Amino acid sequence: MVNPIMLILIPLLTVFLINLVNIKWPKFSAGLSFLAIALTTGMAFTLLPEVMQAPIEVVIAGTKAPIGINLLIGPLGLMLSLIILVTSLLVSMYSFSYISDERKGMYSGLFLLLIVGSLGMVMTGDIFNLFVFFEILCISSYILVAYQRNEHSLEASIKYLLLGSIGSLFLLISIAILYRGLGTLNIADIAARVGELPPSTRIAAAAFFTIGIGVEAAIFPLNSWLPDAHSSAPSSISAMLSGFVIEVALVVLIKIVFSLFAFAALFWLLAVVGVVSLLIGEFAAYRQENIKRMLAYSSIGQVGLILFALSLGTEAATRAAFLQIINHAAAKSALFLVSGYMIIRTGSYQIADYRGIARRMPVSGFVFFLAVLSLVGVPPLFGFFSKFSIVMAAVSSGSTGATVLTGLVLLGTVVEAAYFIRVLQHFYQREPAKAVTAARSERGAGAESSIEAPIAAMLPVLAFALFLTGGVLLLGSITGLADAAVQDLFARLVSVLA
Amino acid sequence: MMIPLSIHTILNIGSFGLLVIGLAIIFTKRNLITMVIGLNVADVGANILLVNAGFVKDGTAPIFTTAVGSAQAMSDPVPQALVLTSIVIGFGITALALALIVKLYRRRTTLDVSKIRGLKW
Amino acid sequence: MRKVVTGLLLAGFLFYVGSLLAGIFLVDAPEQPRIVGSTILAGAEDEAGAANTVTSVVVLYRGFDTLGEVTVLFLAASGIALLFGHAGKAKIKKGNAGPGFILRTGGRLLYPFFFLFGLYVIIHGHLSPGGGFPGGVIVATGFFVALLTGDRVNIPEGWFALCESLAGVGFIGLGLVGLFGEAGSFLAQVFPLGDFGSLVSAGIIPFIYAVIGVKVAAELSGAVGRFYTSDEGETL
Amino acid sequence: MLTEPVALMLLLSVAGVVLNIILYRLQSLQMIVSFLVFAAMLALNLQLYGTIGETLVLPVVVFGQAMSFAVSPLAFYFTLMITSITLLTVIFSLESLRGKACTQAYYLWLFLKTFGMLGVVFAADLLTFFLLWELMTWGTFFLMQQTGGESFSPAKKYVVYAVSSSMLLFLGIALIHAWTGSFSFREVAAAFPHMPEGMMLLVVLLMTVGFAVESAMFPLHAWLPESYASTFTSLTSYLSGISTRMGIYGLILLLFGFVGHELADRFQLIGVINLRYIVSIFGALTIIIPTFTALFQHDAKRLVTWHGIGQGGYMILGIFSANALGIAGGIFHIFNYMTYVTLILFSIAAVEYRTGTSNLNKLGGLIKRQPVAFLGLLFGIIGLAGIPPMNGFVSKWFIYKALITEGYPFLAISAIIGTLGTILSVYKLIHNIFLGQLQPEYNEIKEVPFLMQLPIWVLMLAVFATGVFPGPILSLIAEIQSSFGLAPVPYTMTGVDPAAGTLDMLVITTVFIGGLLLAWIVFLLGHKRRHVSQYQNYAAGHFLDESIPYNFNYNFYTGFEHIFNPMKKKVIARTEVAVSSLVEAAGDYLRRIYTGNLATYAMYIMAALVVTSLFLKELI
Repeated sequence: MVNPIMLILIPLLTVFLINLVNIKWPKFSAGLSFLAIALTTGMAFTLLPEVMQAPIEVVIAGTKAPIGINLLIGPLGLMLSLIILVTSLLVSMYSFSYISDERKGMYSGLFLLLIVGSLGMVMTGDIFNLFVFFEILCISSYILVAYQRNEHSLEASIKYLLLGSIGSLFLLISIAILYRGLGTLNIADIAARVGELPPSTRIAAAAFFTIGIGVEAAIFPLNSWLPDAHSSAPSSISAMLSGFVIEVALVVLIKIVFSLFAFAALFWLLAVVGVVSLLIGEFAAYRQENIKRMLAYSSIGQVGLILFALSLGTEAATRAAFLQIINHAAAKSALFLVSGYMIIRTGSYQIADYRGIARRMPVSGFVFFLAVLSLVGVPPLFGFFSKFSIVMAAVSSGSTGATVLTGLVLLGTVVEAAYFIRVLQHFYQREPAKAVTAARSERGAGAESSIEAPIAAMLPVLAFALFLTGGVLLLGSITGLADAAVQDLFARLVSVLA
Repeated sequence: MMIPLSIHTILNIGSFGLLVIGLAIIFTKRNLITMVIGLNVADVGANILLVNAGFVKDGTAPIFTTAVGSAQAMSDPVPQALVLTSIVIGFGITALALALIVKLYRRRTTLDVSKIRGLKW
Repeated sequence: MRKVVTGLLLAGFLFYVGSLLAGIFLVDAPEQPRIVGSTILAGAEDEAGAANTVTSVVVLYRGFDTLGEVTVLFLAASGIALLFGHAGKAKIKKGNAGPGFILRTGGRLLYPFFFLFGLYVIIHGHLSPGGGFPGGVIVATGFFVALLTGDRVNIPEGWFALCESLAGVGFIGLGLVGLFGEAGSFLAQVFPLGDFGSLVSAGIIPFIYAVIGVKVAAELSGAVGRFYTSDEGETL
Repeated sequence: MLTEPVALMLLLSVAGVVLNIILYRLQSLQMIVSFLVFAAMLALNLQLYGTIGETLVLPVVVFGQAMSFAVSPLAFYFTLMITSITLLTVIFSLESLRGKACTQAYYLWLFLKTFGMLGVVFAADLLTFFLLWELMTWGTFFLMQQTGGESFSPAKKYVVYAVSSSMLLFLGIALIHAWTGSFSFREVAAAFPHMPEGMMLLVVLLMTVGFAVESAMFPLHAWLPESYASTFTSLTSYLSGISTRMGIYGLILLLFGFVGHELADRFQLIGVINLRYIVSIFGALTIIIPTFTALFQHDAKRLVTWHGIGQGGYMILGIFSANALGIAGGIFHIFNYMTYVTLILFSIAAVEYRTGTSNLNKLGGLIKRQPVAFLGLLFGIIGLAGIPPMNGFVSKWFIYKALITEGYPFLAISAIIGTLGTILSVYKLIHNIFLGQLQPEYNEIKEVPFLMQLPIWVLMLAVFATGVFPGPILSLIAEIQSSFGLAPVPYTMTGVDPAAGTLDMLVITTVFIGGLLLAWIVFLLGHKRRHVSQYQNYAAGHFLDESIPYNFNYNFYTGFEHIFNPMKKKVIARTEVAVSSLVEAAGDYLRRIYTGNLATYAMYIMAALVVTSLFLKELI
């Protein structure tokens, strides 16, 4: 049997090894990190059958919770871990050719730390440990956002850093409140005894916690860093940040809200805020000329949708939200990765400069097309099923408020379709833009030749596209896992105060 | 409500005050470095709040020496360990923030946040 | 405008959040630590074996947090390295006025003491206040003083990286030993506890703390050094 | 199970999509394969008649609903139209699109769209229906932008309309499912009457508006003309002939399948003003306004697409008339419209194939150059204008009759006004293309190749035959009506039962042809005729020389246009602009939240904290 703690330790150990390797042979670091992620992914898959039977508890330092720290890997944690690992495996493959400057050794290490942070966050059973991994996640994303070291990325990074730090400050305060009140840090233990807290204290802890993690989870209005950070980071990192980092924070937030702060009012607040973020994200994306900024705003919208579904608090809606997380991870990662090479080839971020690009980058264009349709929710792509189940679940929860919010969600979808179709049509225009005609690939071929990204970068993108089209066939097993995750989450639901 | 005026409550009120002061600095100051200082002040407030959560009436430091018998109440060691972690994390963030600010200053030659608005909308 | 909004927000913060928190923070402190704290204190002698219970919490009970914590430090250090150019190309920036004679001599005189004191703090972490973090910082201060006095301590960049990597690997390695021990868990106490309160005691704790000390020292020295290097050769 | 015609048809259309992807670069192979597959589908479709009433449940379970298909009479009626029209389109395209640019994906999207439509028609549960509905609308979108360039912008407009309509349907379906707990048509229909009234009204409204967009009902029609007219002409006929009518299919399904007349009439405002009547008023507006807009089009394709909208109004009037004759007329009109509009557009495509333009100001006098196209257009416009003996007359007669017997004189009058406008505008069509002077540059053109003539001949036959003998189609329609529990139309082979009204197309046709013969005899007996060249003109007392081209096709009906111009308010176009700029403005204002100022962002966090704690504190 594999000890689940290895999922965290192997990448972490590899980080230190990469730091060692970097001294002499930085070019091996990318391969090393890829191997580590592949190994970890394999291990996570082998854990699957066991976790579906019963959650695994991993004791650390030989002391049982609540005295020491423990990891608790249930279906929910493992599902998120798999999303994290598979996405980052593909993205790290893409990075082989995409990140080619002399600092790529450091990039691989930071990339792994981003994964370590996310994995730790979803697996830990201790609230302070959660904070520590949250910080690892945040700090590695601050650095990776600044990776390109140009004016924009530095500005985005410092803004992200300061806002994120305010968030972690609030998180710390929430932990202090909980520890003062209950004298324990284990989440399950807190959940069992949370009733001992005076209501006002519990409210304060809930507010601080929600806002604290909410900054990283990009809940409106705490998401102001997101468009800057996601559009200024290297595209591979944008794919990770959009693909799973926000979602991980979101699910952890919901998990804690479910187990510690299950106030009906908080659920309603989050549902409304989710729809508001969705509308703001989609409407703002409608007006973007910069492709990565548009994708970033679209992420705000998608996260709003996921938040809305999660905070409906019904089993069907939560399952739908998990499906949407998977869809968004695949589709948005593919979009960011594809746009990465478009930016490299044309040297521009402006959508107007991509006119006719699909004729010179046919595979990229096609993947972009598929991913867009999946995000909008066109059958028979994966996105249709996730969006469909969200709406079904929201409406069948039976309240008028939820139905009205669903109507607004659908309005957002219309806007989303409008701006994505505009971009797609741009890609397929017959007369190419100047930047497209001038673009050359590494081999430097002529104006008519393909400027497609290298194969190593296209394979992962194609894998995402394949998932979006063929994922429907896996829908049964994915839904099975999502169902188990929902059960896992709902088992934590303590009480809903009126 | 009668507030018992012990060291514990004074520290709590003080930490809350530091928090407010730190946040006020972040909101009102426009200089990036000052904002980072504000963040540090608030961080100190949060740390005191955290370490104070392990306060025990008349407790000593949780270190077993020959001078202290086991009968003596000791304060909770866990928050002290937590606060160590929190301080180190705060240090890491501050160092990184300052490095970013240095780099940014070399490009923009300003530290005024209202002027660093290359990314908006 | 901004002042008004700030004032309102902070007033709201003080009023609402303060009133929410009053019920728990304005009451008197308890007589005894709560369940977790008391259990740890009670088991100090038999389980962890360190006289300084804070250390046993830091290294053992919450050793996983500490692993994350040194990772955060490592992250900050490598972030700074990433921002300030590439390893190997860095040069020390010469100030306009070099440090004076007194400063330089004083600095040279102090180095051994910095290192000695740092070492002391690190290896007594399980007995007295101190340990890997403060000790590492003290050692790093030695390097910092060297930078201030303009005395280049001729340690190549690679050495810092080597130290921090080996220390990181060592930390995880020591933790993994626990997997094969009796408890069968990461970071478990596997070594003999020794004589409670003496220098050779507390099993695995001093080893881990020593590794942490090395790591903190290497990372802080590296990070601080980066601020003093120029980055003229940087691209992008 | 997979040997059933339904399954085979669906499989074949999917196979067509796959084959076309495989053969993406080999256009001639694509053509042959597509032709064979569609021919096989038509053959299967004819077999389908024997399996009416059977259902097919695929072993694919989505959200607890196995995808199920059923062959109802209505489905058979629609699939017959779909497969035959697609086959004709493919035959026509074999020649007309040979070697043209931008046709690689033509057959691919054609198959996708056909798959979607067949699925929608066969679907026996709302989930399957919606899934394939979405597929169908996206297929339409891809077909619309086949020619690239200029067709992109109208296609984008269509997407916005179509996605909005899908979302309305989606919400409606979700509400139905939330209430009835089932997607299956049968169970939904059983549970529908027990819904709370407000919810039922909401569902009916949502779905009616959703289907109205797809069927281009006034005032939601604005996406149609440009987008249909800017693609290949053979696709214009396909889209105009059948694609738009899927909205009508939806309306039929909603009205008869779920709601039923009794329920529909429950939502009454004052007296007769009920839901049906309101929809009918929009149907009447759909007839009048687009028809008179068509009058002033100077592009043949655009003119016909505007009529496509207008003719939809007749179908709506018929279907919502709650009269056996009217409903039959409405449903029959779908078929008739499909035959003659395809015929008209194929004829226009034939002209365009040779002349390279469909601009009415530039054509003229082609009657001797392209006689087959002329005949096709003549048959088509007679049908479109609803003049005997073509099939358009029969269905329109049914509708007039029903409106009058049911006591809706205003609706009947508006239908007749619409017919008037139609006659005016189709005259423009045939005159400007085929009559008058031949433009010198078209002197050398020939009739189109046989493969393009074939569909025109077939459709001419269909338009005439179903006009004289509407019986076979009416028998199908009667079956449809019975399957919905409505009174079937009393039909005979050549018209309706004398009890229900007097219509015997055989008699009418005989009289009509007799009249023609008589006229011909008179013509033969008359004065000896002098043969005049097309260029020999007479204008205001002057004999114009043959060398002076006198093009009075140019800006036909200009005088008429002056009368109507002040009435054009362009309300819809302006509303569209307003909505799109509203969205833009909303986007612009909303994104200003992200000011770029760090201190403001920090304040948002603080404000969020204060609001959250305040909110939680006050609510708990």
